[in-house]
Amino acid sequence: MTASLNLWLIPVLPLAGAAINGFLGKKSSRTAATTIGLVFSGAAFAWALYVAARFSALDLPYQEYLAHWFRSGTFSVDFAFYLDQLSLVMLLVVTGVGFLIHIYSVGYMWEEEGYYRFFAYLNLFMFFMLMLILSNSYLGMFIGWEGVGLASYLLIGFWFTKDSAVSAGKKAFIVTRIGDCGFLIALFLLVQHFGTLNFTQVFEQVRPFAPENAGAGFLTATALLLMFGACGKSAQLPLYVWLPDAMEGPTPVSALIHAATMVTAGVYMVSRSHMIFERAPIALTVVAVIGTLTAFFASTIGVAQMDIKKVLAYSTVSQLGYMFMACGVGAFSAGIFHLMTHAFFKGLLFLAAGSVIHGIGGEQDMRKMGGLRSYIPVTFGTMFIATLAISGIPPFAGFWSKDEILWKAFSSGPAGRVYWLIGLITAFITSFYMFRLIFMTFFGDYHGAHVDEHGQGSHGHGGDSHGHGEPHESPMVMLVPLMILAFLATVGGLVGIGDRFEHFLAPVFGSGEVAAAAGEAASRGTEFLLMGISITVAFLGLALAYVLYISKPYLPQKIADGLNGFYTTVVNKYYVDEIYARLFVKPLVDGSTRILWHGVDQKMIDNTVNDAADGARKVSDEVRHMQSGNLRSYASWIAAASAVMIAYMIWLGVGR
Amino acid sequence: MVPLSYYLVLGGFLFACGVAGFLIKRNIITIFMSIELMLNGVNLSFVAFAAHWHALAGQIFVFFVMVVAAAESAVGLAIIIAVYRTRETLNVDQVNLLKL
Amino acid sequence: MNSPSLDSMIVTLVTFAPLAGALLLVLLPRRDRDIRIFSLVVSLLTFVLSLHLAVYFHRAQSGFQYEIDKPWISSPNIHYHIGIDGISLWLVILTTFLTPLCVLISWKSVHDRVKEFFIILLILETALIGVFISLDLFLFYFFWEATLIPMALLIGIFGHERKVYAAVKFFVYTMIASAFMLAAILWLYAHTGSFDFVTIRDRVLSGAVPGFPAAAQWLFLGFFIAFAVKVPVFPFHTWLPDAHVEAPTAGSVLLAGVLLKMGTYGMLRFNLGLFPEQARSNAWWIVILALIGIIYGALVAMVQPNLKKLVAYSSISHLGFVVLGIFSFTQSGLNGAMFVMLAHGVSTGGLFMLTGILHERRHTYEISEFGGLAGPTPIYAASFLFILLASAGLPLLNGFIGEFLVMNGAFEARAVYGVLAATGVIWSACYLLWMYQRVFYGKVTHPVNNSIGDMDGFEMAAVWPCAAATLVMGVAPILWLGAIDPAIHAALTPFAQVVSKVVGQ
Amino acid sequence: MTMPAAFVQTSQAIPLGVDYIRILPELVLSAFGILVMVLEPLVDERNGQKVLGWIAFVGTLAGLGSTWYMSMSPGLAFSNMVRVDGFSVFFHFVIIAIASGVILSSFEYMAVQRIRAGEYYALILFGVVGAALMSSAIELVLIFIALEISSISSYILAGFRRNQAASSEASLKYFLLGSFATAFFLYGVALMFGATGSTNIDAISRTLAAAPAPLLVYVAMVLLLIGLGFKVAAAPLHVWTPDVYEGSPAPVVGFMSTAPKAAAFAVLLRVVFSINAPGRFWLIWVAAALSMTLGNVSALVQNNVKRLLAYSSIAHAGYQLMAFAMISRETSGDGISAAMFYAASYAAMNVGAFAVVSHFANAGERYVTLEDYEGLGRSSPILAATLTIFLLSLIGIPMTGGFFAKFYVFGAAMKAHLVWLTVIGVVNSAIGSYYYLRIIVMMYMREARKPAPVTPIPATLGLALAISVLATLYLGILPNRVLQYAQESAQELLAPPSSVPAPPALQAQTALPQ
Amino acid sequence: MSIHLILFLAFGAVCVAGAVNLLAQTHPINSALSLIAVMAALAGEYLLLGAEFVAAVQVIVYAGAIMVLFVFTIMLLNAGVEERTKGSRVATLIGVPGMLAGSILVAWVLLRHSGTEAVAAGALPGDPKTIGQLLFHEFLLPFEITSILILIAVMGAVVLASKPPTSPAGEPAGEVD
Repeated sequence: MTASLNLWLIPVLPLAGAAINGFLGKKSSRTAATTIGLVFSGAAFAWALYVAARFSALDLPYQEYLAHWFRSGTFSVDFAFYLDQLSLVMLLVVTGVGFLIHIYSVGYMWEEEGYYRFFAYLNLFMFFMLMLILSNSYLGMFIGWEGVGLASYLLIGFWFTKDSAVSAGKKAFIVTRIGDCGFLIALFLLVQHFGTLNFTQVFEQVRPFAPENAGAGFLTATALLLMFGACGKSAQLPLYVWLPDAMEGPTPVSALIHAATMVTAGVYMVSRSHMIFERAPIALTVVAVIGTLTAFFASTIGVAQMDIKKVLAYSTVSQLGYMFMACGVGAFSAGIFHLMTHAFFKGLLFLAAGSVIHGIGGEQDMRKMGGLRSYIPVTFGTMFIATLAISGIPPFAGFWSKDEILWKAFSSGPAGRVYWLIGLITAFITSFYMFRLIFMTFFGDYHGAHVDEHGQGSHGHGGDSHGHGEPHESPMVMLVPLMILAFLATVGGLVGIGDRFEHFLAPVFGSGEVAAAAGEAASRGTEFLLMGISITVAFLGLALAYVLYISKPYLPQKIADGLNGFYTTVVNKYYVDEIYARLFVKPLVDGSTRILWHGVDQKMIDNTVNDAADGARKVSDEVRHMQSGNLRSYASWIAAASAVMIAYMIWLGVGR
Repeated sequence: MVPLSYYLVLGGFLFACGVAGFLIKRNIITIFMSIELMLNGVNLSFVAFAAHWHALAGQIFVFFVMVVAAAESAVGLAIIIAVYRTRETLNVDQVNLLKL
Repeated sequence: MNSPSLDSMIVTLVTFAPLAGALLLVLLPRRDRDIRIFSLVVSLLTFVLSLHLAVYFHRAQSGFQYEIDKPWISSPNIHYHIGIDGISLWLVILTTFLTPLCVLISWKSVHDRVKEFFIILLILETALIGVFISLDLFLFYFFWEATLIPMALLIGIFGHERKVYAAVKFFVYTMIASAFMLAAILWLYAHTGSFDFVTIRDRVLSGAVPGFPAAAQWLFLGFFIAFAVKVPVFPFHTWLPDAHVEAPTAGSVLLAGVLLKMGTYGMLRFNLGLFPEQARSNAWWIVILALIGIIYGALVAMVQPNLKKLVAYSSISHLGFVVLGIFSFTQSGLNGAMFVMLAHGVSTGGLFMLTGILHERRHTYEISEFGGLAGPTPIYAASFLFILLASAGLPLLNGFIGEFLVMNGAFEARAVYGVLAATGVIWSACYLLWMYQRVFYGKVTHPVNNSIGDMDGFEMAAVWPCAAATLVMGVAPILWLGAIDPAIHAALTPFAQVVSKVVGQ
Repeated sequence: MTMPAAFVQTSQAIPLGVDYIRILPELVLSAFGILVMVLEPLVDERNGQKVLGWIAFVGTLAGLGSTWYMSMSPGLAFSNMVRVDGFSVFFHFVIIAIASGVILSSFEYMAVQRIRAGEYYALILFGVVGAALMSSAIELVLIFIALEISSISSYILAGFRRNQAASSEASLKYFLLGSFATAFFLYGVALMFGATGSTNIDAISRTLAAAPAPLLVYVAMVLLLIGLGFKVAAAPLHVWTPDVYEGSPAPVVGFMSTAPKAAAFAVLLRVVFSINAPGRFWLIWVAAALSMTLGNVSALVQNNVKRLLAYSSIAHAGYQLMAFAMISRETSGDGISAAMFYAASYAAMNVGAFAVVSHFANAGERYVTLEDYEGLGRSSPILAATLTIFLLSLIGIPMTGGFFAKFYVFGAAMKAHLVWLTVIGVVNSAIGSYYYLRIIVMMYMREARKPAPVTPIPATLGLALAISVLATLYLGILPNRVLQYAQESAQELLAPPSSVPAPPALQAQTALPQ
Repeated sequence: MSIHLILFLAFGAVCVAGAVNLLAQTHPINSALSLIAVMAALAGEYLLLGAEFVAAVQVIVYAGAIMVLFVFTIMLLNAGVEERTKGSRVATLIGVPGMLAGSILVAWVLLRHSGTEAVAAGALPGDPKTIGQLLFHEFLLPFEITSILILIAVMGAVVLASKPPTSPAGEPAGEVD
């Protein structure tokens, strides 16, 4: 093994930042807090770059043992790190985008009180996210897994006086925890069979397994459970509900956690476990189906949303669906590729949206926007690039990765064709609602109120409201990250040209590409054909959006009225939240209160106990009436007792 | 020649009468008398057994019983007087302040 | 290796130091401040002494260490037989660790009958330690009963509104339960002629006890009932919420932190140690009770309007994990159970201190009375969140390791156990976060809450050691497990034999 | 006709010096009793009380000393009427110690209640003579007389607060029922005499060991058990206890709930174990179970502390009776020693408890309800603490004599395979804890609504309390020596009787023609 | 039918009659008188059993001294006819039946025990001399101890029967506490 890289520094640096800001931040000035936050996250990024620089010289996978964590019998877990192409990509994305968003936050959060807290949380998130990426065992991953959940809980609920925000944070934590439950069980299965959770060891032992084509075996079970966990983190059906609500958090948080990094943890985990999934075809199919459905489903909701961040949130969900689809068809590298590009453009979209919101004083409803492009050109430009990227218009990043996925799906056998079709439709819808967003926000004329009534928390966006009328461009510290990301969103996809990215990851997914390789055989012609189709679809979406929101602005209302029932359903996100509330939450709370607590606990058990006590007292009150106080009664008791005793004794004596 | 059992049964009968008296008489003094009756019953059995075993000890016991009875009666009657002082009654059914 | 003389003395020293302190305290004049300082010193001293145990403990070996076996009463043949192994070691230290904190947390909150309070507290500490170190069944029962009165007094004298009800309920409930254990102990004595745990165990396991097979089931139940009520296992738990709600903070801390562990410790030591076969044959329903406890406790906790009740029910849920782990008969499960005991002791102890702090300020535990506290009292809120996360089983904090091991062990024993237990992860998140939201987040609903002060020095000094402990235990559990693992392994050996027997038949 | 059998027997038995040594405590105590009586008219009403008290106390100390001296020369005395062995010495110690404790705790009471001290102390001393003699007598008639001595003196003591209707009523009930029960006992003696031709316990046991017991013996035995069961307040013969304890003066209750009871238990032990009483098992089993349950259950709702303690003493009689259910010879040893130890520790805690009660009750015993005890923990911490210790001992909490006594009794019972009886016992002791706890609750956990005046504790009472506390703790923490002594003397008791002349029955046959 | 038996039956009849009468009479004085009759008759029975001395003492001490004491007390408290109050249901429902059953059983046992074995009149000379011998040798201890008993009795009588002192401060006499 080559000289140590001290990988442990990468997660620990942000942790240190978090600690310092957390403990001392309250006293210290904003500048100090800023410096701490930026320096430590930046240092992590720098170290990640250094690692990347030395990467080629390493023999992979590179592992680094730090310390024992715990041991029980033969089963033991260490603090140790694991670096290969996959984790390198993640590492760079996370630290890079993370660092940018740190910078952006300086501007965005400057006037919040609890500013230091925000940076502490962000750094804490970085720590856990990096643990998740770099750990060499499932349990180490689980540390980060849970930790990012915590960080997102704290950050969503950053404006803790705002009930909606707090509830959203709680919801996010709990819903993801439901997924974690599955994850845990998967881990138990692994421990039971392999006695370890260390990646290398597990995969070593998995390798000999034959794919469980016939029926579901233990690998299928494990894979499905892992996927359930991933569904929680990566907001897939049926556990996606928390992500839209999570938009209650400050926009940088939405950008970092709920677009770029954390939500992709599920994808990372699935691809990390490709060794298992590849041997569990059924599980793979499930992944693909869920991914596809989520992609489509979420996009349809996105169409009808009016809150700018909600639109982005649903688009995130649907993009994550794409990544799952990719994993599902065994095109893990494609999934990761999209993960990366998505990190760029979706991060950018959120930051830009944040800049918009920031610019008009906390307004998020697109109906109150419009015509902003003249006020905030930079924001508009960057956001437009991102939109092009996400809609899959070449040569922007999104195009390459999404197209890769669609192609892989198409070429992965008959079922794949279906995925491809749905994916295509989704692409269409995506480009439609994204341009809808652009048009509603930046074109037309400004519907927002100029007076300074906004802010004051009257519009949800709790803290950052400034008493000024005109929409205004954000400060440089916010725009620079936008530009950088815009650049990445533009060129980021080029690394995928000619499958360079895929080959880079090949050592990890190696055999994973079998299915794809088969596709490779199918002529390049089809690939280009499909490429053409998807581009057309993207432009169709653009066109439709243009028609509806620029040329004939009255149409949408008509259409909405036309299919009113359905429309309202969509606007209300198919009432999924309501259904969940009705199905799970309410019964649980009421049941626990009425049946368990009042019914069982108090009425049944405790009353039994107390009744026993009262019963004893009653009996006592009866018994002591034997003491009537009358002498002759007492004598009678004695006489009767003696009679009985005598009789017994005589019976005994005679019997003998 | 009188069978031993006759004496014993007579003694037993007296004892039983004593018990019965204790149970059914209301007047404290009478109740006390019934106790004496019981003791007499016992005495008779003692003497009878003494004759039966030719053991003079049996008769000695009777003396002791008598002494005890005497002492008891002295104390007992004193107690009865004390009770009468505080309660102005000799009816045992009305001497039931202490109960439950 | 240090001098054997000290080695043989040290456990006794640790055990009776607090008692000695209490006796001295009786003589001290009623100057509250001196009394507080004195008892703090005594408890800290005890803690330091107890650290000696941990430091010089031979982790690798499984048997009892620092053992003393002196005849106490010749007939019945009772010995002063004490000693500790990897299981009891940490429970002793947990006790000595929590007591100083109890002194600190009571520094300001107890102002009436201060002398009595600290006397009782110290006596209680001795009794608690005694329970864990006794290797003689008589001695064990002796200390076991000895814990009752001080705790009952703590609740009854220094408690809140319905203190008497709670105290009497607690006392009579546990007293009746332990009566059965006494009967069982006596049976063992009558048939083995000894109260010595090791002797009895060897006799029993070698099948040298006449009439044992017939009675074993009853004996097992006799012990189990006593422990189950103490733990408390599901249907016997209703005394716990009452006791906690009425108890003073220090009382709750020791009650949840240590007293409940007496039950689980007993199961581990005696129900498994003496009756492996019965333990096996009864495991199925005990495990079911444990699982009910986990889920039921969590669900009921979720809907509690009373902060302290909520924590109390959460204890029921956590202790359910312990019982589950114990009766999974797997290395992982038992290690986990032990670790949960310790973790729960620290974290729940901390939570009770924190609720106590709130009660100091507002004299109520009603959640509805609070809200938005994170604003006025940030430090308090942060500390609360930290310990709460530990209790919610967040990795790198102490709650996680134990629960993970327990669930893993349960899963090993039977998958469905593990699966059901794993749902506990969700529940704990539900009730804890919801509670935290209602208490600390949102706007301040009751103006009076704006003016309540943040934690003061004593309170920090009491709570932060707990927080630190949760972190250390979560990051370096190996320090604890290193000693626990061999002991558990030894405790499980008879089960291997049982299996082989079963196979043999 | 030839020389009657009587002479054959009397030929030996001229009492020697050693005979008197073997009843030395009784002699000493009676001497002091008489001394007190004689001095009573000479001293004046007020502070004379104390003098007499001190004399009586010294008398008990002398009694203890002489007991020790007596223990030097064990053996039979007065032609097999008295046996001095470890057993009787043990009970002498217990009983006389009780007396000294009670006397110490009575000083103040005498003054407060305006009771004429002379008779009081004299009666206590005489009562002790009777009780002590009961424990060493092995001749049923002598036992009967001793029993009467102790009983009659306690009848009188019960009625000592004469201007109190309750007191004289208690006295009357105790007296009438007592004599009633004694009559049964006496009848039992008579029948036993008739069945075996002797009233000497050793002789009887020999005869019964020799031949299968005739039916008459069964009846005799049950009558004896009834008489003694009454004295020890064993259900269902316990009915007198609550009323008498409630009505009698508190210190007297402290006395008669311990000393005569201990003596009666001593006799019961001799009767049950020396005469290996036939067919006793189920009688005692049921009596024990019944006493425990009735006592505990009916105590649950009592509000008068004296009455509550009365019920508790019934319950404790039940626990103690468990020790009598042993039948096999090897377990009997444990049974006896358990019962002995129990008597000792029960004496320690009960005397103490009643000392506190009698002090707190104040003039005319006005404060005896639970409500009066509210907030005692504040108004008089020492009193409350001591009472708490005694109550804990009565509950059976570790480090107290009560705990170990119970533990030992249950252990013995379990050893004799009385599993169910033991279970009943342990459950009972758990339930019983409730009502003792109520007092503790009142003292510490309630604030006084109408505070009862607490007079400062006089030195003598303090001494008495200190002694009983120490005794309670000693028996709880270092019971070893007492236990060993009890066990040894138990073995003595079980040892087959030696050096006893053939029962007159046999001689009579030989001595007489026809 | 020997003379002994006739005498026995005669005295026995008196005893039984007296005992029954004791129960039947409602005025204590009558009960007392019938008790005296019983005792006198018993003295006769003792004579039949050859216990002359016992018989004598029975008449002197028992029928004489003790009963006089009774009568005296009755007069002192001029106890009237007792009214049959219904104080105790237990007595009639449990006590009396129990008593009857018990006594019948015992009687049966007594008969079964000694059957028809007869005792010779004067089989055992209970003359004062022998009795005195026995009393002062074998039964010396009980004999002496009884003195204590009597002492107690005297003292008790004095304490209880004498007029009580004025009740202590603030204590209403006769109050139940």
